[in-house]
Amino acid sequence: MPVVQDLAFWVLSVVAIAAALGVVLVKDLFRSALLLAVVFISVAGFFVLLSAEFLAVVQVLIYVGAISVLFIFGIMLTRNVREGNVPNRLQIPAVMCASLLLVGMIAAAINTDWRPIPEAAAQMVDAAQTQSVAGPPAGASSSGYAEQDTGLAELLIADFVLPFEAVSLLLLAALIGGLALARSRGS
Amino acid sequence: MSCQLASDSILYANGIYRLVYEIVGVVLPCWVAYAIAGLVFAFILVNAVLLGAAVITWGERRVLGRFQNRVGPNRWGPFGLFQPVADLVKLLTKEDLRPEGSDRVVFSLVPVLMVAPLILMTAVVPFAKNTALASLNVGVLFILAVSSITSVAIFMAGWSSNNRYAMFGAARAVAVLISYEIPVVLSLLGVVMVAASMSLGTIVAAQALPFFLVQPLAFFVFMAGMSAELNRSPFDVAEAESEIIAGYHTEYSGVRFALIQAAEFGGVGVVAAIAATLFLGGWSGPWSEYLGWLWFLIKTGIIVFLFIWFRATYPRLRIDQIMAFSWKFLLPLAMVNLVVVTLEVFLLRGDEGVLTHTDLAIMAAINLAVTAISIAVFGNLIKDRVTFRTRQPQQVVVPGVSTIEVS
Amino acid sequence: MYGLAMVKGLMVTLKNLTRKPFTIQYPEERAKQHPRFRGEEFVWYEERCTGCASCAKYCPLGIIKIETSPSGSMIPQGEKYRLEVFDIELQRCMFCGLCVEACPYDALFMGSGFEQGQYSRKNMVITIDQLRNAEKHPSTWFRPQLEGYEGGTDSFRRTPTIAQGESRFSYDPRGGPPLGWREVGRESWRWHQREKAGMRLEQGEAVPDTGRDELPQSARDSDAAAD
Amino acid sequence: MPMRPLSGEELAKAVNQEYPGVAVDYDEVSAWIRPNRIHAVAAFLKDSPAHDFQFLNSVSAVDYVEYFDLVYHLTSLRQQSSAVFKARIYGREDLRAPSVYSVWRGADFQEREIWDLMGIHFEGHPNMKRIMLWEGFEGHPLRKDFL
Amino acid sequence: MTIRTEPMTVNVGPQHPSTHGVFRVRITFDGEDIVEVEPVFGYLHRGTEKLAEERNYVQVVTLTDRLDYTSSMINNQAYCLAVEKLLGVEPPPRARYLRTLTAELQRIASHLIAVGFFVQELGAFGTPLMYGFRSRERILELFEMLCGARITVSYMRPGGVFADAPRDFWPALNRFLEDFEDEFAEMEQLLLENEILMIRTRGVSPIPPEVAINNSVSGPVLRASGVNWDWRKQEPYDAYDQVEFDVPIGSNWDNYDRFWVRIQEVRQSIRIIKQCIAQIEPGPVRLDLPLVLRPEAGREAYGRVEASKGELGFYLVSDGGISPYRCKIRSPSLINLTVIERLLVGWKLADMIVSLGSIDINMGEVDR
Amino acid sequence: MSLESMLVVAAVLFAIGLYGALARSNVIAVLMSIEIMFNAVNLTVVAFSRYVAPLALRQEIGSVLTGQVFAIFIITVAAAEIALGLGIVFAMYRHTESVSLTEANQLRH
Repeated sequence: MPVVQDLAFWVLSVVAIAAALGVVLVKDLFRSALLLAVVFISVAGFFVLLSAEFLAVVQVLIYVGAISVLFIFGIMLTRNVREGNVPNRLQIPAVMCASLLLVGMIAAAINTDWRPIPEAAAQMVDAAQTQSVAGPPAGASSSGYAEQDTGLAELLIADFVLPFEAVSLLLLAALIGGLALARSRGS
Repeated sequence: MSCQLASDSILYANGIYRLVYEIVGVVLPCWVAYAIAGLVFAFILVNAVLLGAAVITWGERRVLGRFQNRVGPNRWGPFGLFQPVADLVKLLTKEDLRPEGSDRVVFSLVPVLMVAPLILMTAVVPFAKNTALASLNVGVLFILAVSSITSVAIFMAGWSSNNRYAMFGAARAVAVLISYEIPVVLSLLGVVMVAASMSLGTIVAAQALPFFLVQPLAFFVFMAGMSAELNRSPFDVAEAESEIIAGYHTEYSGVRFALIQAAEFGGVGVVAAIAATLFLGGWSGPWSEYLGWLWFLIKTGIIVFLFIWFRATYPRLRIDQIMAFSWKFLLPLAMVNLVVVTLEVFLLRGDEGVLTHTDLAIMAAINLAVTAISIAVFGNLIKDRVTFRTRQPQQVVVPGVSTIEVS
Repeated sequence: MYGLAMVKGLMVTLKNLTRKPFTIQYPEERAKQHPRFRGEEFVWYEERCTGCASCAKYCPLGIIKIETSPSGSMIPQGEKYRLEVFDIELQRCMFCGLCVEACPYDALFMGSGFEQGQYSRKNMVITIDQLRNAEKHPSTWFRPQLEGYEGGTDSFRRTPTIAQGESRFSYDPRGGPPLGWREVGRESWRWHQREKAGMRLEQGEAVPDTGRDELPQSARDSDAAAD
Repeated sequence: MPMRPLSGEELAKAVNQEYPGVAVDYDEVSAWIRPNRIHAVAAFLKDSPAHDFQFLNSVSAVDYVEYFDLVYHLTSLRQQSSAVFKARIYGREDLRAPSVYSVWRGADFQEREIWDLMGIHFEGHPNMKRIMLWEGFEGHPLRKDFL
Repeated sequence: MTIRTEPMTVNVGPQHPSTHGVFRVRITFDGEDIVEVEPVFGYLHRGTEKLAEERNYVQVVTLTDRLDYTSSMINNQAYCLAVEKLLGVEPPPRARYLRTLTAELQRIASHLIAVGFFVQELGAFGTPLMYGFRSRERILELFEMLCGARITVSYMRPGGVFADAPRDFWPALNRFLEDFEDEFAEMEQLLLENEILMIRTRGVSPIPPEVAINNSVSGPVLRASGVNWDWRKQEPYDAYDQVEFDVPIGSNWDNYDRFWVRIQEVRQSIRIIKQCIAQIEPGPVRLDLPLVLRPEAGREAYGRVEASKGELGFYLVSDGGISPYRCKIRSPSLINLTVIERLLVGWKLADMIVSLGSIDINMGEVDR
Repeated sequence: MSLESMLVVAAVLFAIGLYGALARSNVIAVLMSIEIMFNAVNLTVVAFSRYVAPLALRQEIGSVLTGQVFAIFIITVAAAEIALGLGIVFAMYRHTESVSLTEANQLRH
């Protein structure tokens, strides 16, 4: 249903951009962390629109469930919320830098000929993306398209096994590093 | 003009939804029918959660009363069944208080944010054959993701209340939520692995033998983790009323309190429903075509009763002990379960990739032994950590008095 | 094994789940009330009262207000006084029963009720008229003559109810018709003998029992013997 | 084994042996000591092995209008004996006595209570504030001339 | 993660679910660790000592009921012993047995509440408390049978008790004892070895004996600190020299020991009650004293008992009038609180509540 | 809804994040802005994966999900980065009692 999807897209865009602006502009750091969670949720909505449901769920699980909470924890423990979100002296260069980049990116996005795949193929991609994540939904017969496809899990541990292991190593390093940092010097 | 749902839609499998959609679709345009059918189902879900919460408040108070040799609420209606109504009326007529210095917007948002994830979680639970709103193929993951929103809501409650007890409660609740997420996810991985699907409908169908027999360890970890996430005894530090009044919702009153309370008890119901689906076989049972909802309700009731029973019996752990329990006991158990189940699935699965009934029975036998052994082993491991080294008795001895001492 | 005691605990609570509740539902059911219960409505027998105001003096809170005037009657016995005011300010009463203990003529008794909540403080004063007109169900508190009553008139019901069927002879203040002033008091010749409950002047006059022996003579019987 | 109460005479003798002239009077159960030596006597009674009064039962003050009596009830757990010593403080205003807080911590709240209700200020007590009544309450209610 | 946070001060109480009445502690936390404690009393101060100076000796008995309302029998007993010392009289033997018996019943009731609330504060949702209340209810019923009131008993009088027990009392008491042993065994089974209770209380807030003695701590708290000191043994009053019982003492001095000592004392109380029932003889129960007592002028007496919370002493001074010239109440709850700083500082918020519960204060007695 | 519109939204989010990262002085605010930028990048990757790349990639490695794999890697890295970043913030706060970037001018304390 393209109408519904378009509507959803516009709503999500407005919410995401407004919330993102809120994150960087609101003075109360706690509120800006909450707005950050809103940004995350709307990005998850975008993922659903792009029929990447698995990614959407992961986005909510990790960003909203863990990262936002970590941020809020950090804000709470460092306790300088009300005065917290003050801008520094680089205000004008930052605005200029960001807007220049924005103009450039939008120009590139619009002027480039992306050669998107045809609409019929796009719908098949939708179905394939949906189904190759976790098998076909119960009760529905799987379309022939998805069966030839490699699922996300297989992709991760077959083709992308090296980056996968690298990321695991990174996580481990981060875990140890976090522990080392958070451990107080005395104990 | 009539509308047909595409057969690969996630809503297709839902019988009720399809029925409403097709009937409304006869007279109205398809997108209106789409919305109306959705609203009908949302109405059912919201009512299921809130009514379930009401029934559980009543049931908990009655059963807890009987555990304590009391009667429990029995004035309103037969067996006090209308007690939740009376409570609600009372709470609705209360003055709406907001503490001074609180963050107005955030404070008001919290009750909604507490209830919403529950209703979302219910959306993927099959009450009977083909009745889940959306048989999402990432159902289990969806439940975990949505339930994690609660931690943000709790933080918002604690922060915006401008009360130190609320802050304590929020910090504790979030710490518990984060630590118990991991063992719960790991225990669910085993389930997903055996069922070979993350969709709850498929998991129910895969339970030729209920999974609490196949993976008792996962069931144990899940129940323990979930009672921690729900702030149920013995892990109810977040709203330990003897320590921090009511934790993060200390400052809430009136209808906001009612909503938070509904979220708490509704949470018990929803988690019980999920546990019944994942581990007790959901709606499956004799004549499940027609009586599926009954089996489902009975199994949910059993889990709720278990929660109440634990609450009636156990004192509360301290926050650091709860963390230790999660990281040092539940996490290793969940990992043991994961490794064992992986090996079993790898070895027992036939060529067509399906586990037969016999396979499940073999797994059940092995896993029961593994459960007993690993609980004993890890229990003894943490026992040394948690029990206190007995000091040498050193007392002022007064002669001529017969005494008895702590063993 | 570690965790065994927790399972044991679960079993204990489960066992209790199957038991009958030990609480009772108050307005419909009532707890057993014992004859000595110090209830809130005082029972006063004007015929026995001399207006000496011992009760008022002995009240730790001073909530009893008594006004008397000479009545001109019973001059030979030393003029009986007429009671004009006998107010008991119930809102401050703590039901210690010391007024009853102080009364030398068995005229004042504790009552047996406990349900006299009022909406205004004014109503919390028991006036002399209320005392006169009230149904008289005196408590046996500090009135041993009411306790061991055996046989006698119908107003002394034999109640097998108290303490789950143990009491065979006690008078039940909550039941039966109200008691008249002749039924409740000791004989007038003993009034000044300062024999109070439990304060036997001579050993062996009555044998307090321990529950092991045969029931002793009742106070009533010993009174009769003394006559 | 029953308790052996120390008679006033014994106590007075013992105190006078250590600090001559400090015990000024005695009766059957108690001995009076000079109020300015309370702390020293308390420390002596607690620490000397012959007496060993480790346990302070209670500290009381009695208002006799012309003077106040401070009464200390002591118990020795090892010796199984008890003793009472008193100190007499004359006057009504600005009364002071040395605190035994540093000898027996158990005197903490009791001394504060005496200050609160009787108006005897204990010197050497680290937290000499009112305990039952609020700061700024007029007078000391347990005195005989209060109301 | 140990992250230093700013200390924050929290008023725990006077309206808090578990401060045992209107007790307020101003606590400074660092995270959840307690760094500073300041108890604040007086919310229930009724001036009992002053009131006692304006009542005659018998009327004061009613005041003592209201000190520690969970053990009013024992308060009665302490006061009556003090008055008897003042008068130099001895109650008749039957009265002494009745006093001992009722005091032990009251001790059971009080300890049941103490244990129940202690576990309640550990977070058990009311179940042990309710089991305690179930048995306590029976005891209160016995008291009602005995003296017409359940809490504010005013049963004892200087020179004895006000009246002998009614006939129904003895069989009812026997039945209670039979049932109670089972009920109490159930409670022990539920609590005594419970692992959660163990890890919550073992090793938490220990008070070494020398600290306990120096702080004048008494009662179960002192015994849990390893000092076998019980006034019932050391200075037997009433019928305690006639009965045999053991004194439970702790060896780890911690919260668990305080809880354990109470449980064991209930067992010993049952023993004492049984011996009392076996030994009690018929006889008078009250001395022939006038209603208004006038002790000699200038006499003083310090009467003490081992109350359920600790040493309860009444220091009475007479000026020859009808009311005590001075009535000082040495209340165990207040003085046991002296160790509060030692008990709480360095422990966590959750332990604080439990430790407060383990010393079992009663605000009626702390503030008087 | 098209690829371009999705890219524009992502670009706007990225620019906002960049502004935040440059203009804030509070470390936590900076980290939050960086998260917004990560999310914008994720959005772009998934959008390309949905609209442009799949057919070609499918011929090469047999799946249409490559873009999502990249997104997953980005999420993982972001999680690790936040854990470490906040660890550093706490360490810094512990030593200097401040979370202001302008005051964090020393590598060691």
